[in-house]
Amino acid sequence: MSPELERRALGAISVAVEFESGNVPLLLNELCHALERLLADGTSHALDLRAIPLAPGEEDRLLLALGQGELVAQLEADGLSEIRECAYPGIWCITHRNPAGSVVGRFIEVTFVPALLASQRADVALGLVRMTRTLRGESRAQEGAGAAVPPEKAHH
Amino acid sequence: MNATTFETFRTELAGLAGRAPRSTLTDAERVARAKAVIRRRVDGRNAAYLETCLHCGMCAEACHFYVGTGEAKYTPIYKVAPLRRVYRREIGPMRWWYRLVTRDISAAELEAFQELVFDSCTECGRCDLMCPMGIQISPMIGIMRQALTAAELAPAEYRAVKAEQTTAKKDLGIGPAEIAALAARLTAEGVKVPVDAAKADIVYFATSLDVRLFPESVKDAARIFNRLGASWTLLGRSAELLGTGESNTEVNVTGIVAEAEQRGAKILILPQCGHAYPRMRFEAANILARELPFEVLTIAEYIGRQLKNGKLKLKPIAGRPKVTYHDPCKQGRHGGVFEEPREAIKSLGLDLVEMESHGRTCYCCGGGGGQFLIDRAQRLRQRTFEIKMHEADATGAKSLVTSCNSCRYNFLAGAAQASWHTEVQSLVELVGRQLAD
Amino acid sequence: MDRMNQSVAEALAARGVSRRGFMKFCATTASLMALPPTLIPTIAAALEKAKRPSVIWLPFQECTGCTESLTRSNAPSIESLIFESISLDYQETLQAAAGFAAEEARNAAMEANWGQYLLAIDGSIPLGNPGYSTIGGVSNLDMLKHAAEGAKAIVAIGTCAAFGGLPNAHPNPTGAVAVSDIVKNKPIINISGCPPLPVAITGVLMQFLVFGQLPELDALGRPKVFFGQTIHDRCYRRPFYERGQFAESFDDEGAKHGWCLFKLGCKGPTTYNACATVKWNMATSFPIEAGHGCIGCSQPHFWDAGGFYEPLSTTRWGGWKQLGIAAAAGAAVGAAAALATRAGTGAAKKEEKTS
Amino acid sequence: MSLLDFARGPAFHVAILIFVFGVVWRLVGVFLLRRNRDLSPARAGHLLEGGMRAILMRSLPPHELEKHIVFQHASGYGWHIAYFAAFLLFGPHMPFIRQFLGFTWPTLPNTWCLALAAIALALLIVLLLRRIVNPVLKRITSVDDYISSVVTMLPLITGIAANAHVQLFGVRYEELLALHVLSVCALLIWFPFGKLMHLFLAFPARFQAGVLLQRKGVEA
Repeated sequence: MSPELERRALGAISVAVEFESGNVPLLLNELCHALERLLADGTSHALDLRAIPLAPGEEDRLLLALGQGELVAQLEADGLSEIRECAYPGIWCITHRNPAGSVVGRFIEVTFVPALLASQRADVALGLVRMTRTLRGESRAQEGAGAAVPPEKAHH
Repeated sequence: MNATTFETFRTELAGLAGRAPRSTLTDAERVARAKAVIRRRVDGRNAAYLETCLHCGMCAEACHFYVGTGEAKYTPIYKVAPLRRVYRREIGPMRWWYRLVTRDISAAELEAFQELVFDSCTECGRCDLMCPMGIQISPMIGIMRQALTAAELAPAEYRAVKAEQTTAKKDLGIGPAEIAALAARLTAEGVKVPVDAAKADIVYFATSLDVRLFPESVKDAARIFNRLGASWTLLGRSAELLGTGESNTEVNVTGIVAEAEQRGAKILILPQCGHAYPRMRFEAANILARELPFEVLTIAEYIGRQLKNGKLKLKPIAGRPKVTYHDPCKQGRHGGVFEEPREAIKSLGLDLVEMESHGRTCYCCGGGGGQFLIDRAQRLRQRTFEIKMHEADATGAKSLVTSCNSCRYNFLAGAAQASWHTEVQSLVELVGRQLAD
Repeated sequence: MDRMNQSVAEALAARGVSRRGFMKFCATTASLMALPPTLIPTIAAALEKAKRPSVIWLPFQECTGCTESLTRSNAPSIESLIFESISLDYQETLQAAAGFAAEEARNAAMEANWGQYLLAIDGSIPLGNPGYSTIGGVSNLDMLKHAAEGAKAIVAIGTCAAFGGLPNAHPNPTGAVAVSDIVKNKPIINISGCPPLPVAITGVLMQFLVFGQLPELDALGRPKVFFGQTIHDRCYRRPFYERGQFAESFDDEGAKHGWCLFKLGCKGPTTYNACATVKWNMATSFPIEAGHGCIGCSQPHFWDAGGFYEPLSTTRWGGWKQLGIAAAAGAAVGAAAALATRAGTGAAKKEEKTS
Repeated sequence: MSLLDFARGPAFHVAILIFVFGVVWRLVGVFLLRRNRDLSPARAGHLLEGGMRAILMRSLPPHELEKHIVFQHASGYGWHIAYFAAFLLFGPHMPFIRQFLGFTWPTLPNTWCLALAAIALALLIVLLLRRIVNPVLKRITSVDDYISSVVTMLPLITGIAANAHVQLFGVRYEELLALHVLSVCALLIWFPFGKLMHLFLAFPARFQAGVLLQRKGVEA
C-alpha cells in the first residue's frame, strides 16, 4: 500500500472528533495581512505549514477555506509537486511530494508569481545549449529534452 | 462625694508609690519566680492560643491604649512576648527547638514589660473579641502581671497596696474598722446596714473605693436589700482584698468564700466593682478547685433580676432624660452582665441612647484592672478617657450611667482634667433613690 | 568522477535534476530543519558549494531501531540522502559489504577522510566487560576511541548513544554509558529518542552539510531545532490542558473526545522533542495523536523516571502506613513533651503548697 | 537522577514524613497539656454550640470591631481563598491529590487558576511589604513570619512560572516543575515549626474561646 493510500485509509476511519488548535483563523488573518502588504509594496510572504502546530483535520480545513483558484501547475522533479493558486489570487499553495508520492513539504506563498513557476536562468541556459545543438543537428541523443523528466537516472 | 474627699484620695494615690517596700530580689530570683508563675498558669488552652497567633496585629485596633496613642508597643499580643518565650522554651512541645533558636528572658526585659502589662493594659478583654484566631489575650496578660508581681516587678503603687494588704490587712486605708464605722453611720442615718451577721442569705461587700469615695452606693444597696426584706449582711472586709494587682488573690478568695459559707449564704453579691466580679463569679471555684455552694451576682445583676421578677418596683424619673450606659469591662465583656443594668435603666424611665461601642465592644474607662493606681500612667488614662468622652458626647446624653465605682472614679478624674460636664451616675444609687413604695 | 569532491548541486545536476528540482530540494530541506521559508535562498546558495561529507556509522549496544527509524525517513528519502548529500561509507545494516570487506571499507574511508568525517554512533558502550559487545573482535570502547580520534564531530544517535538509554537502565548489567561519557575532546551532538525522529537525524546531517557547522545545542547537547520545545508546547491537545479537560482513563469520554492525557501519565511537558510537529510514519501521527501519552523517550533516564502511567504531578509519599508511623512517632514525642511539662508543673505546685 | 526525579521522589517523601511527624508532635504536645476543668457555673448553656459558633463567627467578616481592620480582613480572605482555589481547583494537581485521597473533583481552566494564583501572590506580597513597614507588625514580627511568608509564596511563584511556561532566568520547564515540587517540600518541612500551624490550630483555638465566652454569656 502506498503511503498516500495508507494516509487516506487512516483518514477514512471515522473518529467522531473535532480537534481545534485555534490556529486556522489566525493563519487566515495572517494571510489576509500578507495580501495587503503584497499590494502595498510588493512584499511577498511564505508559510511552512509543517512548522505550525495544527490539529488533525485543521490543515484540510485551512486549505478548504482558501479554496481553488484558476491556476494549477505541476512540476515533476524528484517527485511530483503542485503549485496551485487559491480562490484569493496572490495566495498560492505549494505541495511537494517525493518520488513515492508522500508529501514532503507544504508551503503557502503570498506573491504574484511563485519563484518555482518562472523558468530558471540555469535551466534556460542549459536548454539554450541543447536547443542550439539540436538545430545544428550535432546530436540526436537529446531528443525529447525540455520535459521535466530527466533523460537518465544517476544510479551508479 | 465632695470635692475634698476626691482630691484627698487623688493626692494619696499620687503618694502611693513612695510607700512601696524595697525589693531585694536578685535578677536570677526574679526570673525564676516569674517563670514559676508562667509555668504553673499556662495550661493547654493558653498553649493553643500561643501556638496559633499569626502576628497579624489586628488586636492593636481593639486596644484603647493603641487606638488612643497610635504607639505600636501597645499592641496587645506584644505585651505577652516574654510569656510566650517562656512557653516556647519551657512548656511547649517544641521546646528543644526553641531553646536552640531563642534566648531566655531576663529581669531587665521583665522590668521593661512592666509598663506594657500594668500601665497600658486594663485587662479589658476587647482584644479577645477582635482576634480572628480567638486568642484570649487578656487572661495571659493577667498571667504576665502575676509573674511580674511574683518577681516584685509590679509598679510601686501595686507593691505598696500589696504590702498594706499583707501587713495592715487594709486596702487604701480601709479595713474592718472603717467598714464598721460606715455601717454604723449609715444605720444612724436611718438605713440599716448589718455587718458580719452570723447568718445571712445574702452576703454583700463594700470596696475601699465605696467606703472612701462613694458611701452612697453602699447606702443605696442597703436600701434595696432592706426594701426587699432580704436576709443580708455586709462583710467586714473590703472587696479589693480579692487582690489588687494580682496579689494575694488565692489567700483572699479562700478567706471570702469561707466567710460566706460560714454565714450560710445563698448569694454572694458583689458591689459596683470591676475586678471582684469575674474573680468571684468565674475564677474562685477554679482557685479552690471545688464548686461554690452559693450563687455569685453583681449588684446590677441582682437589681435587674428583682425588677424582672417584679419584686422590686421603681418610680420612673420625671422628664425621661437621655442617658447613656457604660458597660464595665469586668461585668460586661468578662461577665456577661448586659441585660440587667439596661432593665434597671428602663424601669427608671430613662431614655437610653447607646454609645457606638457598647455591650460586648464597650471601650474601657481607661483605668480598670487597678491601672488607675499608677500615677505615671495619667497620660494614657486620659487618652482612653477621651475616646469614651467622644463616644458619650455623640449620644447627646447629658448623663452617663455605670455600675462600677472604679469606672466612675476614672470618669470623674478624666472629666476633671478635660473639663467635661456630662454627669457620671451610679446605677445602684439611681435605683436606691427611686424605690417605689 | 570523484564523488567526495562533488557539491550537492553538482550531484543533483549529475542526476539530471533541474534547477526547479534543486529549489524544491532546498525548500523541503528548510522545512525539515524547521527554518523559515525566507532562508530558502540561503540554503540554496550554501548547497551550491557544499561538499558531501563522509559519514561513518558505528553500531554498539543497540537494537537497530534507530536505523529502522532513519530508513523510514522520507524527507529527504534515505536513498537521496545517501546519494546526494552524504557519503555513507560504513553502515553495517545498510551496506552490501560484510565481514572483513566491510571493516576494510571502513578503515579506508576513515583513513581517506581522517579528521574530516562525521562519526555517527547508535547504541551505548558497555564498560562492564569488553566482550559484551564487539565488532570484528574489537570492543566498542576501543573502536569508539579510535574512530573518535579522526572524527570532525560525533553524532550520538538515539537515547542509548546520547544518554545510555535502555542498557543503562537500572541495574545496568553491562555498565552501559553514553558516548559523551567516553569522548570528551570532540563536539558531540546528541539526537536522542527511542528511536529519534528520522528528520532529526537527517536534519542534523543536512545542517552540517549546508552550513558546515554543528547546529545550536541545548544543555543536553541536543540540536535546539528539534529539541528546543517540549512535546507539550507543540501538542495539538494543549488547549484541552489549558481548559482543564483531561482524559481520566484510556476509555472514558475524555479519551474519546481527545482530551489531554496529562493525568494518564503523559510526559509531554518535560520531554523535548519534535514529535508533535514533525510526527511519525510519514507525518501520519504521533503517540499522543494515537491516544497514548508521551513516555519521554528523548529524555535521559526516561526508563527509570517513574512509571509511564504515573502523572507528572504525582510524588513518592510512602503510603498511609508510613505516614501513620510518622504520625505515631510525632504523637509519642508530643505526648512525652506534654507529660514531662505536666509532671514539672505538678511538682512545682506541690512544692509551692508545702513551702 | 534529575532534579525533578529528586523532587518528586526522595525530597517529597522525606518532606511529607517530616510534615506529618511535626504536625502531630506539635498538636499532641499542645492538646495533652494540663487543662483545668472550669468549675464555676456557666452563665449560659450550649457550650459546644458556643464553641462551634465562635469558629464561624471569627471567620465571618461582619464584626463590630471591623472598622479598622477592613483591609487585613479582606486581604486575608482574598489570598487564602485564591491560594486554596488555585491549589485545589487546578486540574494537573488532581493526580497529586488522588494519590492521597483516591478521588478527585471538577477543576477550573488553567488560566483561572493562574489568575487566582497571581491574585494570591500579589496580596501576599502586599501583606509582606506591609509587615515590613507597619509599626505594629514590626513589633510583633519574628523570623517565623518571614520564613512562613516566603515558603507560602514560593509554590505560587514556581507554580505560576511553570504553568505559564515562563522561562525564568533560562530555567526550563522541568526544572521549574522540580522547583515547584521542592518549594512545596520546603513548605511542608517548615509547616510544623512555624505559624502555618494555624491551619490546624485556628479552629481549636476559636472553639476554646467560644466555649469560654459562652460560659460568660458573651457573644464570641
